[in-house]
Amino acid sequence: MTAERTATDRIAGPLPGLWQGFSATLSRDCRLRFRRRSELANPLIFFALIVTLFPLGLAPDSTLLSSIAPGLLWVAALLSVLLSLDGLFRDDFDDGTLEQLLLAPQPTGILVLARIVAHWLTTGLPLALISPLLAVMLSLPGHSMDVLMLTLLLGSATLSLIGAIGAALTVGLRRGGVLLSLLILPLYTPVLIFGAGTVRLAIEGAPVAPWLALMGAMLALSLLAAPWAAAAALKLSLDG
Amino acid sequence: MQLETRKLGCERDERWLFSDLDWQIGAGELWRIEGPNGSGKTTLLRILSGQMADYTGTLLWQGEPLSRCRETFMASMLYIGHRPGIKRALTALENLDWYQAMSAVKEGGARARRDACFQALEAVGLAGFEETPVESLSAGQQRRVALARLALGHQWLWILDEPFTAIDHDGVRQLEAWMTAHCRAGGSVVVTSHHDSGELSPASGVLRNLRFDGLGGVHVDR
Amino acid sequence: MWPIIHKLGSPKWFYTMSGRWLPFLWGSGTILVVLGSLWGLAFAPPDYQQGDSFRILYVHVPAAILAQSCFALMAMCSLIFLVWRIKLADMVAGAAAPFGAAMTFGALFSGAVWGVPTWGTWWVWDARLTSMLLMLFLYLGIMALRGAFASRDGGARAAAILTLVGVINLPIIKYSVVWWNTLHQGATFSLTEKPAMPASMWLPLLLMVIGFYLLFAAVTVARTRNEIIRRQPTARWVRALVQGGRHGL
Amino acid sequence: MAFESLADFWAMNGYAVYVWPAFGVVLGSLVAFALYSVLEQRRLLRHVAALERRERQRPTARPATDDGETT
Repeated sequence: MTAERTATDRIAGPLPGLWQGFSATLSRDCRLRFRRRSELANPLIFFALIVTLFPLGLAPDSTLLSSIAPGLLWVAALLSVLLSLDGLFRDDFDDGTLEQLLLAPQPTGILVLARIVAHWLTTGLPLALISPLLAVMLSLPGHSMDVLMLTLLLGSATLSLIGAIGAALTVGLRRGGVLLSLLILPLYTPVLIFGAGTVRLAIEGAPVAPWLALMGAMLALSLLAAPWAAAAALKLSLDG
Repeated sequence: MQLETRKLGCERDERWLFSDLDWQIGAGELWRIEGPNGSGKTTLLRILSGQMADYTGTLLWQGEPLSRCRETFMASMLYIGHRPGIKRALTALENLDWYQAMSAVKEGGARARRDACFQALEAVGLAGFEETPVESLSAGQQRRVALARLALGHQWLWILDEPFTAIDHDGVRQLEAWMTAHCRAGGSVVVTSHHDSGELSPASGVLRNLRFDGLGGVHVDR
Repeated sequence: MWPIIHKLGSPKWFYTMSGRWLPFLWGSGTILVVLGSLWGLAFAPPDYQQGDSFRILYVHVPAAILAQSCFALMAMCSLIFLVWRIKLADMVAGAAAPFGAAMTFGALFSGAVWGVPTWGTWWVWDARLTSMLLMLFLYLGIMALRGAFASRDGGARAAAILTLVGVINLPIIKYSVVWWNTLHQGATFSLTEKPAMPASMWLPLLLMVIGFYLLFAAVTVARTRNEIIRRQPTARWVRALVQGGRHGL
Repeated sequence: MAFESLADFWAMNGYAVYVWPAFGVVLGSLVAFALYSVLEQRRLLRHVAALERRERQRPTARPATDDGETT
């Protein structure tokens, strides 16, 4: 262990790569999530539960159900994502890996983005993939299934990104759960409105491309801004 | 190669923990930070390691403000805090491999990275436990996983907050030996410790002290 | 640039300067609001469609305007606080938040009450009211987040970040709510969008709006001054203030 | 004046139940904020004065801090 040599190398030589840091963090996170398989299924179970409860609370009337299906599926997906947010940084905060993440030489925003991508891959993506199954149960017209999946894919990524800001702001607080929902829900409303609205338009047979593009724009905006805001929030959460 | 503070001060909620601290950490120096609880030891370490931007004065890394050379500084600094920074659900090897990926330049790809991790784990006496999930290791062993990062040996400056907690006698001896060797080889160490003496002998010739008096004053060995 | 900011950011300087302005702000604000209320309630002609219920406009509109202006002020202060670390900016943002929340609630309440004679129901998912409701949640979130932190500095920075995220989101929320409203063919009759109000109707409204702004300034300045004292009760100049008895108002 | 009599004014032509509560809540919150901030200032200044008295009575008093100019 010749510190002198390595030290000089570190200063003059190339720095660890951005992509190397991103992919290492992403693969570590996915591995962690798959190691806790029961937690992995939680958002999906919650999603299915809400969708099952609504017909029971209303009526088994397929015209009624199909008219509320877009909104219902979207609200259920949104709540499932919200439920999973609290754990996004909490464990890392407790065991100190969050501290080390912020100390890595790579820009913090990029590493936070890797965590968010891992979160989306294990919550938003599976939600979008199983949504047609539940949509069938709510008699959503078949021709709008692809639009439903597409809006959920785009929208849930936006939800993960915005939610990361809230999770980062509340990670240092002992009881941050309810507060997290209060902070995040107003910010989620545009995604919900455009997501569910686009599916409704698809049912009516109206053109949906502009609204899908708009959802893509929201995703792009949050992709640019949210990781950095979350990184700043994480820094202050560790300070406080 | 040094880290320097000029008129460094830190105020939390209208209370000054310390102020006007002029201090230089040069090559081959081992600094021990002493002081009563709540006097600002950990805060100082967190500022030095670039985690807290909430201070007055300037922090220079090789004569350059820290904010301007964050990347090179973070690549040459290793910080271990109260929390070990180890994922309990992952194995010791997986934990170390992540750190290696974050800090090391790609040299020979994933294979070389794993080899380095194996060697480091062996150096802290965890040979044979590489593939065990950390949560099934003992508290002392878990701490050793974190300390194995020192053996990966990339960083010039080590900042260690209470590294001796939960380690047995032999482990303490070994850690001391590493710290001294690191300094002899031109590295630097900043360490806080509740232990009075014994583990870090002044006879090594590298030890210096920085002492908080708990009333906002700081005394630096010259 | 820096010396000016430093001076503006000095709590002592702010306290002395604002002490001179505060009585004027209180006085003129109160006079304008009282005049505007009397004029609007008693002298403005009734609306040809809504009759005398339209007089709610004289509190609904100023409250709604103030709710938004207050958010804008908080966003500006948050930016200044995060970039230059001027604590005074944070104190202003913290002092303004409850007032903004109260104005948002006031606008919602008066809007709901106004809805009964106009739409025949307490609540309509009208675009304006809905985005107001979401803004109220944002206000509550910012205030709750600030209070949830053990360290004041931590809470201050968290609230600042959330305020900035919120201010980026507000136009998006507003746009989405308007789109949603037209999509669902909701109420087409809006409360306040009226063609060509006569001067006898909009002049009192103007008085009210200016008066609300002045009172908003007064309340924010007064609450900021209180916050300064609360944070530095041991500062020498605060002591001198108490001994000299120059409390100001 | 837009009303015939004072009674008419109070009745607001039947809209009294809507107009007065709306004015009451909004203007009332303005008054509440004004009162509260003034009362709070009194309380704080009394608190500072009490703090100072207590410290003067203690021989080992900590002196007042500097101007506390923290921007």
